[in-house]
Amino acid sequence: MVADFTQQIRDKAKELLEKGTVECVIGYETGSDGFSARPAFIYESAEVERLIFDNTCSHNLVKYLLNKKGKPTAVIVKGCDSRALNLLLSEKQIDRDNIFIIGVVCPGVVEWGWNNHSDQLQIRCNWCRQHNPVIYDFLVGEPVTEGPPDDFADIAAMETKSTEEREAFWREQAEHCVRCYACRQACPGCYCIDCFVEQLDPEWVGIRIAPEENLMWNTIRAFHLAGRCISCNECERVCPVNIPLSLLNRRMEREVLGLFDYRAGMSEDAVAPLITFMKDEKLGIGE
Amino acid sequence: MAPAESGSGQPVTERIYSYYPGCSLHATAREYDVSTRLVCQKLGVELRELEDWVCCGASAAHSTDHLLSLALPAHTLKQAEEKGLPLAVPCAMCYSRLRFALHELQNKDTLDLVSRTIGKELSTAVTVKHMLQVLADEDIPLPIVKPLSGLKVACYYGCLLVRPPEVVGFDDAEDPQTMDHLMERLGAEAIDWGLKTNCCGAGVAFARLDVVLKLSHRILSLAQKSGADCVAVACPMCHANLDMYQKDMTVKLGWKTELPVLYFTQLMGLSLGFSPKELLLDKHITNPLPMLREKKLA
Amino acid sequence: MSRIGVFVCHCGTNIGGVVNVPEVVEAARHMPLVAYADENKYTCSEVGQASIRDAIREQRLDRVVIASCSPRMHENTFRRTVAAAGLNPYLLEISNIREHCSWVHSDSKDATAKAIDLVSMAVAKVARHESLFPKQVGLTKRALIIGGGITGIQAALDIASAGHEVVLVEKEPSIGGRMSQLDKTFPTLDCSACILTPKMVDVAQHPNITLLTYSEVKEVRGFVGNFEVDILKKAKMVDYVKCTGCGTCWQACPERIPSEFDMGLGSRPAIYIPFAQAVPNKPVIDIANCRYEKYLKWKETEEGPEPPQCRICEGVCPTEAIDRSQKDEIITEKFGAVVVTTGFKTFDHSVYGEYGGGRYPDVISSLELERLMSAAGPTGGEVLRPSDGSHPKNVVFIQCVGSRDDKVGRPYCSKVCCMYTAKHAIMLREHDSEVQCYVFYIDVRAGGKDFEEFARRAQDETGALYLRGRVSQIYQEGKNLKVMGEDSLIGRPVEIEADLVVLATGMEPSDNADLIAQKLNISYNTYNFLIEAHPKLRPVETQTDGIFVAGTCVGPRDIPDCVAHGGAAAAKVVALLSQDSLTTDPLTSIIDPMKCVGCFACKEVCPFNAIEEQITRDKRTIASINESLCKGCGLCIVACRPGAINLRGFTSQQLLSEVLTLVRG
Amino acid sequence: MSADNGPLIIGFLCNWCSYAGADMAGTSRIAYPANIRIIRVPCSGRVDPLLIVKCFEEGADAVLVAGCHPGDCHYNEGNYYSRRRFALLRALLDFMGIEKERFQVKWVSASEGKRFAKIITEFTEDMTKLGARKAS
Repeated sequence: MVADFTQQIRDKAKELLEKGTVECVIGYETGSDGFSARPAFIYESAEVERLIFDNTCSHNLVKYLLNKKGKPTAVIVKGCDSRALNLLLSEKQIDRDNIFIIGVVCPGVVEWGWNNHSDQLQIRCNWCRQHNPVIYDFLVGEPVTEGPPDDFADIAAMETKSTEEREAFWREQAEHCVRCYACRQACPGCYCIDCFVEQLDPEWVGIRIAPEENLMWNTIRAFHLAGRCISCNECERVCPVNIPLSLLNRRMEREVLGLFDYRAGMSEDAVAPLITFMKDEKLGIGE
Repeated sequence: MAPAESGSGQPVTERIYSYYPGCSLHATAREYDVSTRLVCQKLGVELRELEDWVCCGASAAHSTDHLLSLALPAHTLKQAEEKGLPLAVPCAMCYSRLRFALHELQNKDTLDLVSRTIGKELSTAVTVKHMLQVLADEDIPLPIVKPLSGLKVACYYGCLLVRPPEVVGFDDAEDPQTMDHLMERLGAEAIDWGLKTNCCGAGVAFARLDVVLKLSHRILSLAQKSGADCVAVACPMCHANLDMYQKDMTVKLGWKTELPVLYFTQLMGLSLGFSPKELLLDKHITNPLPMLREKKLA
Repeated sequence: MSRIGVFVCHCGTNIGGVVNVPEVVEAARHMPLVAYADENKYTCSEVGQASIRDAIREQRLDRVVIASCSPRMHENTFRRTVAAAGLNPYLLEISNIREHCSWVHSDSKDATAKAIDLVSMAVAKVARHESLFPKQVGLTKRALIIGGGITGIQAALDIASAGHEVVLVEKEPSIGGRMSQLDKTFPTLDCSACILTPKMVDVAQHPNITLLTYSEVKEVRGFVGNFEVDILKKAKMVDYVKCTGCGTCWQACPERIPSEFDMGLGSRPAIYIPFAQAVPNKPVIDIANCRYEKYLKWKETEEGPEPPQCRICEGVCPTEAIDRSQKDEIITEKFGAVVVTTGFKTFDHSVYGEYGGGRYPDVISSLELERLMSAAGPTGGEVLRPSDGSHPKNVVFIQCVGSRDDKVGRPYCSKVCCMYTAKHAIMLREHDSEVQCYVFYIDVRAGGKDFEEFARRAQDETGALYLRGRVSQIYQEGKNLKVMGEDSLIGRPVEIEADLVVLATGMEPSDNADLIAQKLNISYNTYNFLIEAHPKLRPVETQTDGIFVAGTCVGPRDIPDCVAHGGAAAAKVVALLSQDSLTTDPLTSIIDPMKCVGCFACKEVCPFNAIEEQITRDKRTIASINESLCKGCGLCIVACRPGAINLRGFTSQQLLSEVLTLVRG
Repeated sequence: MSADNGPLIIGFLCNWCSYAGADMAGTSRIAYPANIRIIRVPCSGRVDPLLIVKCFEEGADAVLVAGCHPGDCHYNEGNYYSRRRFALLRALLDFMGIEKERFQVKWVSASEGKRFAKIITEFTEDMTKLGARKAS
């Protein structure tokens, strides 16, 4: 079936490039390790045979659209990736008219290591409720029925710990953090020209790599994604020191869902919860 | 509630209630009890009288001991809760006391205290309905045998059924329509009048009969001036005051006529085909039978 | 390098009695960038201010911290002080060591330590202050007045007489408002129409006033001095150039509709003027009720029975002024200032079930009584009962209906009811000497010139019986009403047989007052009364510059107060429009175009529409601030993840340095 | 200083309501503990969550944000936004091991001097009981 996905993608990419609908198709190809997918940028119809789709196609390619402003581009998106598209559309970072969206009904993506990949699905697929793309021009695969709502068991488990334990847990994580910012680089929601962490005036985060500063970085990044994170979990995947960033993002996701009944990236004209309000809402603040 | 068997010829028995008649209906207001049971049976409303109900505490308890005024209804409410059925209450005073208790038991501390007092864990999940609410349900078809056409009824609700509105949650406290609509469905004419929810004097009769006479006389006079043939009530106390003292009113206040006072269930019973005898219409002090005969209803 | 001067005030003993001022001064001398520190007995005195000016010059200070009372008290005073010494007035920071320190703490040691902290925070903040310069913008010297009641009329006349153009927008076919519905006015018993109509005519004839009746404000854009307003002119179906107001049409029209002006007690035709003295004295066609318009509507679908065609008005009009081709039209006009005078309506008493909930025809509101008393009213000035047209003899008045009553959500006093009821009692007696009035009241509030005397007159001369207490119930008994109440002064229930009951219904804002407020970006309270900028000191201004409010849309008030209020608003408008340019507050947001990513989260949250789109030279669409609209709230800054926006006077750097000064000590 | 004199509480007060409310506590001479350090901001909506996190990162024991009551904002809507932001921030801080109690958001009007003093008194007492933060 997945082989069929690959063929459909190649055919569509070929058609788009030949007709001149787009200048570039952003998709996946087999990486130099020979088994895992990596992003591919196809400019010539002759090159479309490089494109593949299988369960190692993990990257959220929407991120690359930020470098394609003003250029007609096609992009291949899974369910979670497609939510990132809506996010960027609603935040006016990309122009719908310039983008051709090839949506793929996601079969789930697997973990891989340095020299092989397992059959083990990535954790994001456990809680994923968006295998079907929410926005596309061309759909590959038959839409599937999504599972029951997420129970956020991982968050609940974390919350059974005492405040001290949680404090210690995150301090420990912060000690590992090397501030490589891979999380930010992979995240489709992080596109600031000048990220707060690198600003010197005001110096929100000290330049030293110390646990307090690292914690500040991770806390504020989570807050900047509150109501915007589309749960692709690329940040956690790319973290070289395995900080469980999904816990932070999903804690916010659960709160946003509970308080505002809102999931980020579900439509291109949605208004994010922190830039709107309802007069009579009760949020347990100031009451 | 089990769905009705179709085609079994049995009346629809979806409507099952726990029944709390209260003291009056076992004594002075037996005609209310009897007519209620007859009407319910006819309409397929099943009443299951609670086995161990106690006095609601009306008049006495809440003016002497607050906790007692909650514990007494709580005992009855607990039984209804155990049965898992909504509770139907024909007496307006009982209804008032039960609703008051439910209202106050919303407070967690009060609930704990009362639970300890009656020795049982209470919840406030019970639905308490007045019999008028139960029977005025427009989804219940009325198999009318004898329409009450030509009968002008002054529907009198009294105060306890409708006040305080935030506690009893029954219709509009100033101009309720529940009984009026019911009477019109029975073919009677419900007159528009202004004392539907005024006080009849209630239990003050024991201490200050003059007050009760004055208040009840005002109600009867306006009903009569407004053209009513009779007054329909939903409360044993209202009934007693309005029915019993008409002679005294004649002596003390110059009340020149007689105005029958009937339970709304008796009027329902009449139109559903029961005889005045079955409905104990001969039990009233102010005899309604001459009027009913004149209207060809008895 | 900055040279900061710190001046610590003793404020007599207010500060010095608790805080060890010399210790604070000594500590300040050692704070970073502080070149000079001193103390004053009273900094705000001329001596104190002079010492600051001298120190700035002598010590070559370029920034100043004054540790004294709340900045809400003297910030502007001290800005002038430093400006007088040649510094930019915004290079000043006030440290609040009185209200927030010496007045709330008694332990000298704690208070001194806290004062030192507060001063060091201010020093850290002032070091990052920049010179700021207010900007000048031009303005349109025209005023818009929304609502043509007595308040709006007064404001329009005053502004126009000062030489500025005025557009007066009124949603009804005539100006005049509620006052035109009244019969007489208290306490002088002047005929309302006699004193109002000359003013209405003045409005119509004033060369500087453009009157737009049957019109509504749809949208407002812009800012003080430069508003752009869309006004909907509803189709009148009558050509006002041709129409002479002869009245032939409205006399000929066969349709009868309950008259809004007569509170439904009389009727009017479908082509109508609301009342005889209407301005303009030309009719409009009520499209919803006109027979021919109904026919045209039917013609579109041909559903239901065919209504009659009529067009009588067209036939009788001697000047062929009926123009059915008119359509609703939206015009856009520019203004420098807006005055909102949308007035009030009376409380709907049908929520009072105990007063019959609107069921009894002879329970009427006081405004209905006004119409019954008016010689131009539906009964020609004879007070007749609505039920049977008889003359009422026993009349019961009930005060505070929809006023001072939490139960119906109207806890406020409507202010005018006590007086108009006294007027009614007096007038009824004049109409018919056999009338006996009873007034159930809570208090008689007669605060005003000649008011108390007038209220006494109602009681003493006309024999009106004032009963202190509320009415519990009214019910119909035969032809009359039984009123059951309480006289709380003698502590007994009272029953009165009444022929007529008049409810003193309170004031509430006109329908859609909240919507107008939203369009203008001004605040309103839970009852939809508009909120003034300051209840005492800025009673006709709002939080939005250039928008003024006056009359009963702000709160209940009587006619003289409304006239004064309208005049006050006019004075403010005239002062504004007499300037040739406007100075803007420099404490606004600024955007760093290099950091802006163009997500426009700022635009979503800005309550003042101050964020605009701008295209950079490298073709990026980014946000920019319209500084004339920006109020400096700082909402955009927090919405801006990349930190591209900052707020002058409260920059992120400044707030951060205050925090760091505190936590790092 | 926080070590000897009890908890350090940093308060961000909106200029129009809460700062004026604190002024009112002063004018009415209603005493409260000296642990609070007030930073004036135009609106509670100006308070960047970055500042709050920074306070905690740098070792403050507690943070208070106070603004106008909902519906009374000088800028009409500012506190509605801050209400949402801080609802999320509070959840996040708690999740990361900073007790919910340490971060309070309160609505204080210009006339509520008494209420302001009460809030500070209770907040200080609570923070004294909770003890200094273990961090840093």
